[in-house]
Amino acid sequence: MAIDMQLDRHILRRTDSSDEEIVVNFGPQHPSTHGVINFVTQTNGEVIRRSVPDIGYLHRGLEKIGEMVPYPGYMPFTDRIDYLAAMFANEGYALAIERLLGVEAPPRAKYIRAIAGELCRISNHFISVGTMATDIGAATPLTHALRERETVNDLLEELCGARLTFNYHRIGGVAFDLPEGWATKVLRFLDHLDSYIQEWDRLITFNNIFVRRLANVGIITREKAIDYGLAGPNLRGSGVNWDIRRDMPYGAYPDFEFNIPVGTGRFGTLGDCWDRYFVRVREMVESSKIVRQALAKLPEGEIQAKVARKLKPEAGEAVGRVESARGEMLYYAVSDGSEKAYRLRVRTGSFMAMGIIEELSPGIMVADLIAIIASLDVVAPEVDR
Amino acid sequence: MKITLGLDSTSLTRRYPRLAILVTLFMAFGVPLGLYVAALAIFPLNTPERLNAMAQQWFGFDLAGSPYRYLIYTAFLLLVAFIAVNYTAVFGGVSTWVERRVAGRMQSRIGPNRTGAAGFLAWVADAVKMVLKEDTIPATADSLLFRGAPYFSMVGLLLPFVVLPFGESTVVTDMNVGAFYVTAVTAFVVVGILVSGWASNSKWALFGGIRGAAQVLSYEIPAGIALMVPVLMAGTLSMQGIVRAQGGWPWDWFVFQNPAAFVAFFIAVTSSLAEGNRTPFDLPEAESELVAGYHAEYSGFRLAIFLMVEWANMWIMGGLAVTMFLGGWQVPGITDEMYKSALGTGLVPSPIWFVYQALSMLVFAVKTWALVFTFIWLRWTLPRVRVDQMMSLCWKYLVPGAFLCFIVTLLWQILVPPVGVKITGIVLALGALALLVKFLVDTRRNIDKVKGDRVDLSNW
Amino acid sequence: MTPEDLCTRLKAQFGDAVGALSETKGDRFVVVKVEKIADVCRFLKTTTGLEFDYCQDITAVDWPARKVIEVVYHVYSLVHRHGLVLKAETDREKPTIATVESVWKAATWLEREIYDLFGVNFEGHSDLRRILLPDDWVGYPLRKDYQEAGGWHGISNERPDPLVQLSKVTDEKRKAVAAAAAAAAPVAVVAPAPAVAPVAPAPTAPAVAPVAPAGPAGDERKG
Amino acid sequence: MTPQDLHQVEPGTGVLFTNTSMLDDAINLARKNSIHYLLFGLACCGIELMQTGGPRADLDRFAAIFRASPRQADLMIVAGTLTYKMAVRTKLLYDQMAEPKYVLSMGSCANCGGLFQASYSVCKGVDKIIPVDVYVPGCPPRPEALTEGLLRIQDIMMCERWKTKMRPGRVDPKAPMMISSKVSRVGSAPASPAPDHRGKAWEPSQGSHEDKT
Repeated sequence: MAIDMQLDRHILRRTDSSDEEIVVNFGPQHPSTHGVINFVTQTNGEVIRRSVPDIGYLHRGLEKIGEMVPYPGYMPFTDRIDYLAAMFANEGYALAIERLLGVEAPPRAKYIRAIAGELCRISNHFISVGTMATDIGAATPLTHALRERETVNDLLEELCGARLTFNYHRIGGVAFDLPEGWATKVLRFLDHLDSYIQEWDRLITFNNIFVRRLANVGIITREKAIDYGLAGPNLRGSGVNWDIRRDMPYGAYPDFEFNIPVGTGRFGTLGDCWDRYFVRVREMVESSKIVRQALAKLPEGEIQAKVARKLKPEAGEAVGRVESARGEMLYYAVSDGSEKAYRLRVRTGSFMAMGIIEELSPGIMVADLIAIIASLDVVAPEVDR
Repeated sequence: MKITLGLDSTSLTRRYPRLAILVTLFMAFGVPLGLYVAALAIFPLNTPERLNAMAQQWFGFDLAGSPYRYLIYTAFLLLVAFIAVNYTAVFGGVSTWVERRVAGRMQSRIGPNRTGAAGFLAWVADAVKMVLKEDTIPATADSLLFRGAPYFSMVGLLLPFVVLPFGESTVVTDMNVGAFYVTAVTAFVVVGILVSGWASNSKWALFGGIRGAAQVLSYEIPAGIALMVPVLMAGTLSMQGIVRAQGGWPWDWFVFQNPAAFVAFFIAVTSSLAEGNRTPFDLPEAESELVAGYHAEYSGFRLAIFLMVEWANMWIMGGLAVTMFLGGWQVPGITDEMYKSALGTGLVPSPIWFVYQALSMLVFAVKTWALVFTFIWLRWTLPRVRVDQMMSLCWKYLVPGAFLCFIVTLLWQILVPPVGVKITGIVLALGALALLVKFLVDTRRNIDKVKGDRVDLSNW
Repeated sequence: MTPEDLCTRLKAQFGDAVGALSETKGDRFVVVKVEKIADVCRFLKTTTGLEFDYCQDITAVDWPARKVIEVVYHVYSLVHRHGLVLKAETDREKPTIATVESVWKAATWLEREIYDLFGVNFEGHSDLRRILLPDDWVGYPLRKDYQEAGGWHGISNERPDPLVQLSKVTDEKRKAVAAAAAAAAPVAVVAPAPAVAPVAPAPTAPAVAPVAPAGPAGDERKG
Repeated sequence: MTPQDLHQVEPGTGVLFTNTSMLDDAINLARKNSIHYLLFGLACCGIELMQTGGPRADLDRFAAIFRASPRQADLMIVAGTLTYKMAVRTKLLYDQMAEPKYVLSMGSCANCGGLFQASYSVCKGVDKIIPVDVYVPGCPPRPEALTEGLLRIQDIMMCERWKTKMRPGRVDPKAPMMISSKVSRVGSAPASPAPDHRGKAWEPSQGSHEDKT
């Protein structure tokens, strides 16, 4: 079993290499490459000459599987596309197939989708900001984030029976209705959350070392962010006020009032790592707002639209967009009239975010590369699929 | 399929319920206490005159005249070294357990609680396992240097124990250049780090080794200058002399006796954090950047040595700060005259003298443990600084600050009369106390700010 | 602008290189001649009033029946908040299309992925190599006629199906039980089973019965 | 002596009181109480691995902490889907670990390819690359299940022989040791409402491990 170690070739082929420079493989097994991603990095001492991401270590052929299984059977696989924010992956797929079928989820289902999605966003952002702190070197915030996340996991598990891979959405609705007394538990947690975010800020967000490590590091200008197709918090961290939930409304989001946090360059330049980090912290507060409103005016009624047992959409194609925790998640489904998708394409935010790292890498230090990776909040299966 | 072997630890404790408790208590208190008692018994006797006298009086043997006397002196020195080494190892292990429990509490986890009572034996298990683990040497490594590197660090850890005073007279030897000697020999640790980083022939290890060399060598300078401040105030380089120049009560400590010393204390502690590779200066082994830093390629016994050095260094860091700034072993209310009178003229000192000694050792240990706890606390709270920030902090702020403290202390010693020193001591001590109280109150208030049911999983 | 306006605008610029807006269900798209796609994209990006600055997605669809590979562009304008879906059909035998890397940087990785999974060759791409699969991978997986190589670098891709094994085990158990029952049957008709247990004619049969499941029971773990 | 015989040995008889056995048990107790596991999260299971090291199911209670360097790790927890591209690296990591080393395959993907058996790029089980000691089912397994798997690893460690370097606890990769069905039920994430853990002690699936803070 020959181990192919021609990784250096890719990077050295395109750079001038001198004797002082060494090529280091960040990963695939490295504490702070989130998941198995390899960064072939050419460094001159502590200063990075360039760093080329080498992905695909978790390429599971999910798009091919989408052509093998019938439409409803693909829902569990969408969980694995983004296991940290599986609700959005479910919802995006459901939306795409619903547009293909021409059905629409009943209002109660839409509200439940919003509630579950925003809770999932909270749990995802806890992991995101927690690992960010860990990569910067503070060990404690991650465990506190995990502690809070356990509560969200309990709530979501009570809702759909799984802690991580929910498989909760159905084409044309959701699987289960809210359990008894679930809403009060959620509200109790949200009360705790809103005050806990302040403690989180005291603990790490405004920590002097933390801010100095992140401010003015990995600056992504507005134009560059758009040009590279960044999405979600990475895009908003660069000052682009763009959120699918508001600008391409879907589900129940038109009924809610919420702000869209945008990077301001508060401690450094607009679009640096701290902006992206802080956007995520603020988004947790906004998500809790949305969940409160949704629980307040949750309509009665069905949670599942009438769809055939065997789904056979007529030939055509449709796009389902959701604002996932990592930005716009785009499902592109092509149907040929059979009960399996002819082609299923998933466009994820992490994949686009990985594309910009090589652009950001020259001239930064090794520790900054870690900060940039963490601030872009890439997740391996979303990159590789 | 459940494997039922009789000597599973759980079944052991089930059959002999008190066994784990007893073993734990023995390891937790018996071993350190035994070491302390041994030190208390051996250290004061360990002078040629006393040995000669004892040999003369008890055995009627003229040791001073015998040709083998140096062998005997050396044997006693080896005995002392044995005690010191064992104390180092035990402290290193116990501090790892303390660190894991404290970290667990801070992270609302539990920390080890299966291995012995309250998981205290975890460090023993770690030691045994690592000693018996395969000792891998990478094929491309420089074998000789790779094997030798841990021992440089070991030497750098052990040499300061020669002059570190554990108590009024429990010190191996009271060099008249003690402070200078300590700053000199602690640099041995970085030799081990650099050699291991280079010899591993691994890029991560190389990063770690170079970082460690740059960091430790840079921070030697502010640390050394800051340690000169108490030397100026005491007028001697001997550690015991510096401790004797201070008093038992806080306002008699050097740290409070002039503002410059107050600043110098923090400079010294910060620098020693950097020299000990503790967060926020743990760049040589930055887990999230360099996989394990300079000891990334080490396994088994050599890794155990590195880890022991890392944790036992906290005792050196804390003990040095305590000796230089926080009054060392000085017990409030016990003066040098009392020590001398209790010592008496007899061959074996009176029991009360031993009580005084034990008290002084206790005071020193308590102060040092307090500082060690602070180091642990910082490690699990603060993020890590970047390399350039670490360097700029050293050269732009700490070095000039240390020089400033040095000069201010000179002027202070010349200009300020003793009464002014006394007043300053009281004022600064009270100020420090007020700061501490304010900190605790704010902490309490911040904790209460979090509404809702905070899930504290540490007590599950 | 609506897709219709955009389509007419493109037609006015490029003539018959731009097809009509599709009438299919779901999202409607515009088919562009493959050699014109780069120009169309640059036009969409640079023309004031259009400013398609945001390349949301580039992907491909394989149509063996029509012997083409469609390259699909989802582009959007954050300035004017309008989007468009472009398609360009390349020959399936030797698919080749001009890169739009110079228009949107986002296209760099998206086109690499298409090259990796479909084998579409993007002319003028700065760094066209496999991105997800190993460099020495054979074939383009997302093509409809892709055949698995069966393992890679000596790692076989077969694995016994645990369900099949389990069913085998249960069958053997059932057989063993049936055998035991058959052995005990002639006695059982005479009298209730427990009473005649000592009188049972075939001592081997009960001895076999408990043993038979024991072996498979061991295998059961292997599944 | 086959592993099975050794497992049936009762306390106080046979091999336990040969001249080296007490020493063996002391060594094994030390090993099982200081398991440093390799930080090796591949996919979804990696998140549950994080959660298991986190506050609720705290692996540090068993004095098991993570190490980022394979040289310093005793246990490799293969958590997640193993692709062919990653398989060669996994083999390399396993070879870098120092003996005695153990492998815990976490989740269906690592056990057998799981949900992605049909995929063209997924290695059907990590035991095609390296020998596996304990398989933890589930997709992903709950922290309780992973904890149970760690306890099974400890059991394997408890029946080792220092003198002969014999590893009777390890069954050969062809016939891997499965953890008990009770745990596999826990592992496969039942669709039941989550118990309200607040205030109550979390009970692992074995009664003999109550928390002592």
